[in-house]
Amino acid sequence: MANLSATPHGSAHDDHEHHGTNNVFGFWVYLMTDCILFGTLFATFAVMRTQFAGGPTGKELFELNGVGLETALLLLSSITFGFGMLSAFAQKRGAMLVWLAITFLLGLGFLVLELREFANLIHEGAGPDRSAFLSAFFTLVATHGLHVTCGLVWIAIVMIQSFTPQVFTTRYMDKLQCLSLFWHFLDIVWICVFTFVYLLSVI
Amino acid sequence: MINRFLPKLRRLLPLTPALFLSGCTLDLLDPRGPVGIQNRNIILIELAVMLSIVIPVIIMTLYFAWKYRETNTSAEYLPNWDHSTKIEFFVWGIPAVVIIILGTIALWTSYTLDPYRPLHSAEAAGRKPLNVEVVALDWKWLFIYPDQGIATVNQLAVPVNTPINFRITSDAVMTSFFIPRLGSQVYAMAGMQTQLHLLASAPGDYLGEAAHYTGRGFSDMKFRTLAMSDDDFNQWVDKVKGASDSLDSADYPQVAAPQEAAPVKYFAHVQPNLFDSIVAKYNNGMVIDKSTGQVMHMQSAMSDMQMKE
Amino acid sequence: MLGKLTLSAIPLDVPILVGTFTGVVIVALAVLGAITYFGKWGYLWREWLTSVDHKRLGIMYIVLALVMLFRGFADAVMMRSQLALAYNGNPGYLPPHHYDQVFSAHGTIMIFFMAMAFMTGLLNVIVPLQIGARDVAFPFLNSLSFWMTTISAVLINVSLFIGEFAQCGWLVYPPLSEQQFSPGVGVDYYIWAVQLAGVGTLLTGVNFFVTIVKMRAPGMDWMKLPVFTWTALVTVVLIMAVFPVLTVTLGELALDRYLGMHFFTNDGGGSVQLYLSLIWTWGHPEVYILILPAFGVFSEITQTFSRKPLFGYRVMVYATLAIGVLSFIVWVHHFFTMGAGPNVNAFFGVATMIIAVPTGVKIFNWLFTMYKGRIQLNGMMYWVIGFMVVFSIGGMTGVMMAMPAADFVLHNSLFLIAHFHNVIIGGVYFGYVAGLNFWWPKVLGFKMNESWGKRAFWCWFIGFFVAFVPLYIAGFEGMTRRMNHYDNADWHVQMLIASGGAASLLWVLSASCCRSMSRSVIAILQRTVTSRVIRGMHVRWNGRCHRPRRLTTSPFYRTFMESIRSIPKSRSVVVAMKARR
Amino acid sequence: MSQASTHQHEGESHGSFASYIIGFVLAAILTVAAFAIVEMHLLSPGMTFGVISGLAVVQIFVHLIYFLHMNSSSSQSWNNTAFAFAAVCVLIIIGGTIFVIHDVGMNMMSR
Repeated sequence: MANLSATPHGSAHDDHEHHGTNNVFGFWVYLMTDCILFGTLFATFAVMRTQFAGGPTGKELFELNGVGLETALLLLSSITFGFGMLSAFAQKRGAMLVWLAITFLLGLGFLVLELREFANLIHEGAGPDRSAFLSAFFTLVATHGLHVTCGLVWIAIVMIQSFTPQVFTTRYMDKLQCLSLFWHFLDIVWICVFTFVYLLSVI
Repeated sequence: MINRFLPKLRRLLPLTPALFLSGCTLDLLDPRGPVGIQNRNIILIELAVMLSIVIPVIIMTLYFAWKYRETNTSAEYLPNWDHSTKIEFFVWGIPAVVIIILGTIALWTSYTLDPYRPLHSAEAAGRKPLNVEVVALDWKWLFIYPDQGIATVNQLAVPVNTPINFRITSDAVMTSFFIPRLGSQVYAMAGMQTQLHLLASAPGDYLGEAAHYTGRGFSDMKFRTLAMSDDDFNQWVDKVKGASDSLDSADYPQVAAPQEAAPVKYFAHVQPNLFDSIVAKYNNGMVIDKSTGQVMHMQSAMSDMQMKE
Repeated sequence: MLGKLTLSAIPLDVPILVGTFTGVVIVALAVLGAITYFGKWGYLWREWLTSVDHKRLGIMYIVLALVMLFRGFADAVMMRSQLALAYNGNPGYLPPHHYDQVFSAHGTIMIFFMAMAFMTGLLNVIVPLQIGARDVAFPFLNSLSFWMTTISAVLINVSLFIGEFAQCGWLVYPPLSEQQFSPGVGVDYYIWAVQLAGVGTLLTGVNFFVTIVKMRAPGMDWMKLPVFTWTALVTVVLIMAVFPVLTVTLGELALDRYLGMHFFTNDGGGSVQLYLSLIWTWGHPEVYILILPAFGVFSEITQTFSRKPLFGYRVMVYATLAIGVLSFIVWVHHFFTMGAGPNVNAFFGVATMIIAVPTGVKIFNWLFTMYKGRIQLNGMMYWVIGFMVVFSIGGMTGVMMAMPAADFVLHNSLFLIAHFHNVIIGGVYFGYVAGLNFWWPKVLGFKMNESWGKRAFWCWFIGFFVAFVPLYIAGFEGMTRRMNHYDNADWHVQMLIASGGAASLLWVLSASCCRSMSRSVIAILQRTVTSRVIRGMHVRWNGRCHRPRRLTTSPFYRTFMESIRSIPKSRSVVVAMKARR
Repeated sequence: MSQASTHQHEGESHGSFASYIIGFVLAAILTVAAFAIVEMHLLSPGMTFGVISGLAVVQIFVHLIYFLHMNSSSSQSWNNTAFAFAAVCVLIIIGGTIFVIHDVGMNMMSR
């Protein structure tokens, strides 16, 4: 998204138009619309959460241990990303790369766990086409997973770009800040996912 | 000439919007049942209240535009005047008062005219309600009379002055069950049971429609509503009972198959609980009983029907 | 799942479509030939198609909107003529398969590609100029939004010639739009087109929100913001709030169709009600997204040509905000008859009625802006006055339908159709056309033809009543919408009047439209308009407005220094306005 | 260019090592608490729902403050406004949808 919003006019007269801040603010506003998108998915799930159509219920399907592990990975990745940001602000490229790499691996681990969970469910015959409940579950969780995937790609791009002369320019830092917002935002969405999807289903 | 038309015009005065089309029947403004009459009254009250504010606004618009036109230099011109607390007060106050009046009516009538609400006054008059189960199909209507044990396609007969309790579902797409001259409509949806309570106060042959678009055969998805006296109704029931066809879960898939402009059809006998089976089909074989609120299993009937499909 | 189209999907057996296709090809060849002949390809590519300038994008949006208006209008004329013919056994000339596509396409095109595109075009041209910004916050994103909208529009029009369009109405209600009942490609075309356009609009919303919040010229406080920009702000906020809902809803429908999920299916626990609820959570604010900028245009025009400041500017702003907030909690009035209980219906019914209060306040404010003014009764004021008359009636019927007990008989009838055309033509369309007229000199450097403008107004004004009052009456006669044929003599009378009126008067409009377009083209050619020439010409309406920069034309790529220079002037205007009060 | 970045972001807080650690610890406690309550069946279902929802809301704010560095400074006011707006929208959408669909479901005696 940061790539899209970069203005082709360059930053010749940024002083008055605050392009730098606008990028971060614009991305924040975009995230808010994303937040509403997730809200709608949660609304769908809330309506569908008892529509099992004779199929398996959440209580039968969900394993909280796996979910707990996913949560731990994502939460850890949040602070490792935060440390990466601190290194970036201190303009320490090496430290930043290390933290970003750790974040990337944690995110990847999360994704692998999630895909494994999906594969197991589908294998057990509890795929998204089994019941409305499972449709809503898969769509909501997979949308979050898709966002995480985008985040991983973005982290990779930022890491590669750090080897170019662009590193630590205003635009680069803007991009990093947007990514930071994005990554932490995903964590917030995950709080709602594990609370209202997993925990609530097994009560 | 004028004399000949005047009485006619006067009679149609309540129908102001249609004044210039005095030849037509406005079904909604000329209802044949207490529900429709209440619908109509609400519409007319609303129209009157709203016109009392809309007409002055339109007149003021045209008058101001004319009075303060550029060429009329004798009119007062206040180039900087853009605020007046007094006017602001009325500007908020008048719409607010109108909306308070109409909002109160809306609140009240949402409850009194709730389609789920039985017509107690008619029942109190000693008329036992008639139960009719309605199934919207592609593209026809199936009416089941559970108490009489009969069913029809695309024809609904009801005795006058008897409250009719409809239970409505669909075994195809979503649509809306609507008899304009009797009043309110309500949606028909697969797996759902909606309810509607109507009453015909005069005998007649009224149009019944699918008010919500259903696809290819939509325009012909309509039925006649025959409101008749008790005797006529009993005769009609006997006539249906004399028909050669009957309807059970084995025949049902044929009846439910998509068909455009379906002709009227009578079924002398209908399998009990067919309606519940149709609802249960989409609810994992379960249906909630209307009177007790308990969940009933319709497993066997359902599996029968699904096999046939 | 993508392999549904084969060669047989091209409807060679439908003469109407083959004729249309031939016509489109001829026009396209003529346009392409003309571009080649005049050697404008490079110019077109560099200066327009790849442009990120908000004024150029705005113009392209409006051109797209006008082309789509033509398409949607052709659909409308086909529907009216079909209904005039298809009476008492006569099948008319459009079989249901074709007719159902026509009305679905009409609604989709008019809302997403006519009204939305027109609105975004006006926002693009005007908002940055009104707030003294050089461009929008993210110009490239702006261009991306435009091309997403355009590609969607092309997609919908391609469906005319390859495959088919949805036959489920403009909001493709399930379960009719599910795989089970609509296995064809029509609904897929709809989903892809609307999804793309929706995301484009969402990005536009983010873009303009940031622009208005962060890029106002120094000194332009919120209460000095021009009214049009205020309405634009509320509109983009609503866009951001509800377009994600549209994305999710259509996405879920797509998942149902492609992956066999059960969101809105009959079986598997799906819930049609959820689709209705979600789509209208988007759909109702959507109509306010369309109407609010039109309200802004009316405010600007009324104050300019009444030669008075807008009456109750603050109140106008608060009313706009109130409409924005309230529009978010009224969506159930689109399905009172779904079978919800009286609690739900009463709540949403009353909430709907309350919206009429701020809307009524706005009408009164325009009224008192004219009061004791010196009104220049030109074409634009005609649109305003016509709007106030038509919209009052539309508002009245709207309040009537907001009452659940009345909606139980009016819902899904032609009364409903008449009502929303009443507000959309009388409000949205009148507003946008008036706005185009008003800002035309700003864009192109010369005024539109006045007498043709008035003629166009009278055609639309009278044509509207002739075409839609019969529909109100047909609604009272119990005629439902989307019928293909019927056998009721009373309805036939209304259908004849409506189609006669619509066809004759609205076609006069197209003539006048063509006429004024051709005049514009002539004018452009005569003046050999280049940006330098435009820059030299300054057209002013004699207005007193809340606008920092007056209506001078604005050159493309206005340099940054010029923007700076205009700011002190703009501030002095505002200060002078305050002093005079 | 390095000056540019410091100049650009002055007035916005980036947090510190300590603030991230505090945030992490708080978030971890809240998460573990939620899981524990559910896994150990400490409360009745209704109570559990209320408590874990409360924990989730608290944790969201922990994340916002310690990870996203939301604060009440004037430079952030628009970010906060946007967030509040989105939150209200989400509440209306979820609340409204549940209200309508639940009512309809009850009324239609379905499922």
